[in-house]
Amino acid sequence: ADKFFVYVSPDQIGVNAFLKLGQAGIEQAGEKYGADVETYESRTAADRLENVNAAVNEGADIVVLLGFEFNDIVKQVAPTAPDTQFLIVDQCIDDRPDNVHCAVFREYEASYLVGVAAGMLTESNKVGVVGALDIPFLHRYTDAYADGVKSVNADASVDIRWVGGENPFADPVRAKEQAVAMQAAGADQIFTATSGGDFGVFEAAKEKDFQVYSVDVNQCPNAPGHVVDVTLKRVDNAMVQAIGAILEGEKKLTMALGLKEGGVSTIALEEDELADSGCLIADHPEVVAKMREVAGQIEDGSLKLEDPMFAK
Amino acid sequence: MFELIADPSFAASIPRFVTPILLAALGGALCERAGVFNIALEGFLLVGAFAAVLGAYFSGTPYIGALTAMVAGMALGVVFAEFNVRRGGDSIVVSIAINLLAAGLTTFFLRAIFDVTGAFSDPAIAGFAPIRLPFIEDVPLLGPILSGQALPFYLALLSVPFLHVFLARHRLGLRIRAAGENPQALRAGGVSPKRVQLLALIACGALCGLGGAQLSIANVNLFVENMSAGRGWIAVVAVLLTRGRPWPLFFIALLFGAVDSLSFRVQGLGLAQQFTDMMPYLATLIVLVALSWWRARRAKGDAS
Amino acid sequence: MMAFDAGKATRSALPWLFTFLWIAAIILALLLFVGAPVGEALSGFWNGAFGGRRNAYLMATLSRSALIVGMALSVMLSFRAGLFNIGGEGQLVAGGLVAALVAVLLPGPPLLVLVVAILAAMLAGALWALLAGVLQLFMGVPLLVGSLLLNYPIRYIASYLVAHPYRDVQSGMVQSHLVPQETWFAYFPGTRLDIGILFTAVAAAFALIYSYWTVHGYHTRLNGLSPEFARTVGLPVRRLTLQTLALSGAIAGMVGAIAVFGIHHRYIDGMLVQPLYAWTGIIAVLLVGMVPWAVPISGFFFAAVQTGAAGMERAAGVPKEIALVVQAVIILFVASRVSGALTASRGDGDGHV
Amino acid sequence: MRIDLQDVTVRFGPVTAVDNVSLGIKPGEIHALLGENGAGKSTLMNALFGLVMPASGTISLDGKARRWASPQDAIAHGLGMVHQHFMLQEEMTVLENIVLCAEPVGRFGFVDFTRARSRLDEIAKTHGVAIDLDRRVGRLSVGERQAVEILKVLYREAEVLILDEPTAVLTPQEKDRLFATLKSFREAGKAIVLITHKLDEVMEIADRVSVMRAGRLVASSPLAETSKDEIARGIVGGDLPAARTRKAHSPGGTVLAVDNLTVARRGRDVGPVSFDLRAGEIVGIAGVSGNGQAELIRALTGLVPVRSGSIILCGNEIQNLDVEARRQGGMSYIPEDRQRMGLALRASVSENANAGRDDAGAFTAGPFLKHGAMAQYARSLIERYRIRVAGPRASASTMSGGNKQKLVVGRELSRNTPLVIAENPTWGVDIGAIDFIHGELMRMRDAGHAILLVSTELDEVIALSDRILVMYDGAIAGEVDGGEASRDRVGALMTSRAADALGAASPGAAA
Ligand SMILES: Nc1ncnc2c1ncn2[C@@H]1O[C@H](COP(=O)(O)OP(=O)(O)OP(=O)(O)O)[C@@H](O)[C@H]1O
Ligand SMILES: Nc1ncnc2c1ncn2[C@@H]1O[C@H](COP(=O)(O)OP(=O)(O)OP(=O)(O)O)[C@@H](O)[C@H]1O
Ligand SMILES: [Mg+2]
Ligand SMILES: [Mg+2]
Repeated sequence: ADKFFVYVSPDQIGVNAFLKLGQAGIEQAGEKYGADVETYESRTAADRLENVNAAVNEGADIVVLLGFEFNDIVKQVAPTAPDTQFLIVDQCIDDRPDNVHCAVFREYEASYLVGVAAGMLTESNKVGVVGALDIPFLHRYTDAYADGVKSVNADASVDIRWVGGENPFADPVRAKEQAVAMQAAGADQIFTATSGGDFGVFEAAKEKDFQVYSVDVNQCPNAPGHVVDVTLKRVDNAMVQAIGAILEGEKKLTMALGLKEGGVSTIALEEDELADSGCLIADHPEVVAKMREVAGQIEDGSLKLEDPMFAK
Repeated sequence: MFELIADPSFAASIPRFVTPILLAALGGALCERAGVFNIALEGFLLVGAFAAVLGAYFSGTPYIGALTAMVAGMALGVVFAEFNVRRGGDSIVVSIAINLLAAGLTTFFLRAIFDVTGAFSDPAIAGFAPIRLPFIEDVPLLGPILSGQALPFYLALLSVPFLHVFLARHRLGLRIRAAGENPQALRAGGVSPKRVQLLALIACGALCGLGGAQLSIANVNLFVENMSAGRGWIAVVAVLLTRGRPWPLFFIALLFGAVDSLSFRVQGLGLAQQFTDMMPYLATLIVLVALSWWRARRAKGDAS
Repeated sequence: MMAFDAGKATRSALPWLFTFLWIAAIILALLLFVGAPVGEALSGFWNGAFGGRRNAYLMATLSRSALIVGMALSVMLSFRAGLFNIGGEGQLVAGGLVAALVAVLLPGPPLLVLVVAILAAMLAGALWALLAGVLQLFMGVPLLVGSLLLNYPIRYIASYLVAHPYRDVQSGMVQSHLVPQETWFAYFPGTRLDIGILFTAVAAAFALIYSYWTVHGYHTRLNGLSPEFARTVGLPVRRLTLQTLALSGAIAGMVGAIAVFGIHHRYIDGMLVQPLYAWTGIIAVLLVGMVPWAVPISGFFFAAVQTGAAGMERAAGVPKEIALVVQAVIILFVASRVSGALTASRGDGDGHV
Repeated sequence: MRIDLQDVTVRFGPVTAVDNVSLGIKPGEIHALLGENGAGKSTLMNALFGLVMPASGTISLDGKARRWASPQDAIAHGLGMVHQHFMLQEEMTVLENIVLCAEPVGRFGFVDFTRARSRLDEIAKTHGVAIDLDRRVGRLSVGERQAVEILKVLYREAEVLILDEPTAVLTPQEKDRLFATLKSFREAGKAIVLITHKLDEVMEIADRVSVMRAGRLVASSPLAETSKDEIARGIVGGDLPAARTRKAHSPGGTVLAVDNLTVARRGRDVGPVSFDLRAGEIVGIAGVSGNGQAELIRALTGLVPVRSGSIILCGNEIQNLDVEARRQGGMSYIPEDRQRMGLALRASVSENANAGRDDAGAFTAGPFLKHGAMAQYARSLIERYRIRVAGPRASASTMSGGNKQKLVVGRELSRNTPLVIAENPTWGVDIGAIDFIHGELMRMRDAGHAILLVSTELDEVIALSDRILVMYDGAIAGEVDGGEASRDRVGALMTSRAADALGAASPGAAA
């Protein structure tokens, strides 16, 4: 092939559904536009820089970078490599050169929606959310979820906890313990955004019999009968679209993808997926209806959500 | 705060935190007493966790899973012995290499055998069922701790007095202590200290393997890359702190487990996660300072 | 320095050959097992460590070794003095954090800010190391344990500071604001290698001169070889211990500053911990049995193994898991060879009088 | 059992430690093996015991050639060895030490300690060696440790006993007990090899004498056919220096004044101790080890803090100063443990020689070292004290014990301080070196230095001291003039506690 795309991940891909979607995206794009593709996995901040440099060095036409972790690096490297196009997914930078493009998601819109579901479904009026690590990005999930809950059930209390520890993104044991602790404190709807820890939360749900929500891809089959809904993030679609635009010569491309653009979603909103998804939400048509109503408000702008990532 | 501690799920969670740390630390203690500075407990635990899932998945019973984990740990012990004891590589370097090796091999075989990356979860993985102890489970406070736990926890509990007696009275225990203290003298007595150290490492592997099994087929039923997540290092600290004595080790592991379990429950009180994560280490330092202050006072009292 | 005599060299060459063959055989077996193209993997390794357009990968290796060698030097100074300070990581973090915060918060002419920030980083590293020393000398906490444990609080303190009070909110990450652009280390012309490595080179020169030719180095070495002897002949053991730890910590702190001003230009949570610079430094030192002149070489070797493994992953699709295994195997075999060889040669006087 | 060593050669790299030695050891005989430091005695016996592999030669037991793969083989064939440096586990109890490697096991490999105890009771009865089995070895005196080593050998029912310098650290009483035990072994038909540097002991107990020099066997004959002089000539390879004449005791001003000094110790504090030491005299401190001498010396040198009392050195109070300040104030110290305190074994000779020097200016330039000057100084010590070593760059660990000792003595005496504290300065050193070190101490005394000599060796104290202080149970039990005349009094003052070490058999003590 005469084109060469490189996808640089910000962290180990592992079970991180989001990063795996990136991999799927680059492969789809490669197929669609006839390019060789490669994935460079980073494990540390230093790796990210070395990998971006390596991608340029190996002659990539388009370098796709997933995550705001790459902002500084792109600012440094892009001006020195005018022949290479850089696509940052998940974040945009100001004052960028022509060869830097971005596609961002509004995950908080979907998280807000699952919050709505949790707020309606809770019987104990106590819900919880576990995040991997207390970082701004994950507040897009935790805080938006909490806001969603409150919007339909002002009395409900939301317990926000973090996995933390030595290995926050892949510690099912600690994630499970957090979920168990929240359940013991009365929570019956728990949202998990813990990457590798999700499995631990599912385990807890099976043992203690509570309901969970998760992120990125349909995880309902992982704990049948316990997963209510999942926020979806269409990274692959976004990537293919954006790369197409870049190949057409677009400069400084900016794509912002929320519910409206189909960049994020939840199973409840997906008419064709819902029935076979294995998600519990399919059994609650009234909740689905409410979620679709709120989604509509968000899409037409009548309900404005703030990005929790910049809230603090 | 009081509610947190009185919460029965908190008490019940302590053994789940304690068991892997305790088992790994007991293994490390054997090495320590045999004069092998083994700080690769993290790698041993990880290999155990992976092998346990492997065995439990293919056999359909957690017992084979635990056995596989122990055998895998023992094999890793042999590798450690080959490079540290026989070839004389520095123990810290060998430990670090073993940790790398464990991370590499588990992820590699995860991909090679189960064709997944990151994590492997499958209903076919047979986990340990909780063992309920009649009568004991009704005891307030202690009941939820002692009853309803998985097999490795009870084995870990039994290991503590057993190892204590073993080191004090068993032929191999005696030799292990001698290998750690004055290997030259052991050699002059006609016993090869290197062989004793090899045996200690193998036993350490078995204990750590079981600890790994607790992580992957008792606490949860799945394997995630790097799922030991620093517990081996805590075990190393426990070993160093107690110089490998089983009973003190037990209490330190208990303390670490409880603080660890408590620390992220405290998040519920609104403390920043960075500070709750710091708690186990600060608690250790405080215990250390208190311990040596107490020792110094006692020595002074002794002398006068 | 070590005298290389020919007879000795040939005698010690043979076991090295065997070591090499062992490593080669295991790597080959692993590559064949995953069906990776062996030739491409090897050339990818070499290219990834030393090649690239305009030697770009060699520069990456050098950039990495600036930090690894720096940490190795820091560790070497403690270890040779018999001080098992494995708290390099904490001292590194303390240095990096303070360097970034000083540069962000202190107004003034950039060069002055830079100098103050580096000195402050060294001071921070030294103080964090001294804390471990004080815990040992006055509170009876063994240095090995104390220094290891102190790695964690500073890591979380740093994480907290850049997550809350000093966070660059707009960036969306847990990180401090950028340090002023005028304080960034310059690149060597035509490369993406910053001048941080010059600092490491100066530290290496200092450490070698210190170890071989200074009174203080001589005294700390005696203390390292036999603390009882040092006490008996009246060396000020406590003072030596604290001074050595401070020195060691200062170098680690400086390495933190190099990472800030040379590479990341801010403090990013985890940026000094995850790449295991401190641990790699420790292995690099132990691998060569703490012989000073060999430490920089050993540090460079590990940087090359790491960048080379990345190159192998890129070139031959060898999964990164294999790269980890390969690294482990190399360390295992080389460690048992080198430390033996060099410690034995210590028998005839460590190569210097 | 009869042992024959035929043409045994042992090499360590280029060094031939034992060169073609043939030797016969008969049952019912005490065979003394002598020779200067580094002559190859220990190595020869280590070869016999399976600890080192001979390059060539054969070992036969009762005419049958044997090869040992490890000491275990030798032990299984009835050999037992008490090593020059004790092979004990300090953290373990006496009983554990004795059974280690020869454990009587019951079910599942657990050690049957009861069986071991009753065996040891019997041994105590037949050979008169007994000791409290439950004490930790780390707390035992040197003599008691010796007893443990001997019990280890007896417990393994050895027919052949090799003792490498067993008397170097014993008090006369302990030595007498040991010899009584050895005689009972001889009676029982065991073969005994005794390595020693003390000719008097050889004359007292040996049946046959062999002398090694530079790895070769230079003489071997029944004791009756040789004489003390002849043996001594064999050891040094020439005539002995003439006996020294001792100048009259004419002490000058007070150098060291110790007043009511007490030092902390586990159990009971040491002290209060008071004494004076004047210029131009040697004051000996005698006593069974463990009676507070070690604590006293450590307090004087600043290695441990004093609890109360004062130490005045050359008119200055020093009890609160650190080691460095005390040394600069005029004190030198020859520690008894040359391996750990006297030398940094893995450092070079030059590094060892220059440590703790006061004239820093002579080998430093600012913060830098002058390696040339350091080597020069080391060479001068090597020459003046006739130290046999490859050179200043050689590692200190490559020297034999005697030479290590000479280096320590040389380094300390060259400082020329008013006060010299010498602790067992001739421990394990051959007769040539002993003579030399004694000569140096006398020379210092005659030059007007004050010397505090602490020795467990009564002969040494009596031969050198102008006055003798005897320590017992942490205090000074009495002061006696030097010279042969007072031997009995000194002995009497230091005895009362010696009974613990190698005690007469009492079954109760062994149980
Ligand atoms: N392990 C070793 N490596 C190298 N050389 C050795 C070793 N053991 C002994 N030697 C050398 O062999 C020679 C004989 O040593 P050996 O210990 O047998 O002497 P010795 O007669 O017992 O002396 P001493 O009276 O001091 O105990 C010495 O020159 C010594 O340096
Ligand atoms: N690595 C080495 N290289 C050369 N010679 C060595 C080495 N290690 C030990 N030796 C020699 O081995 C001999 C035996 O040592 P050992 O520990 O028996 O005590 P020693 O030094 O002979 O003591 P002493 O003089 O008190 O009897 C010594 O002479 C020492 O010089
Ligand atoms: Mg000897
Ligand atoms: Mg000797």
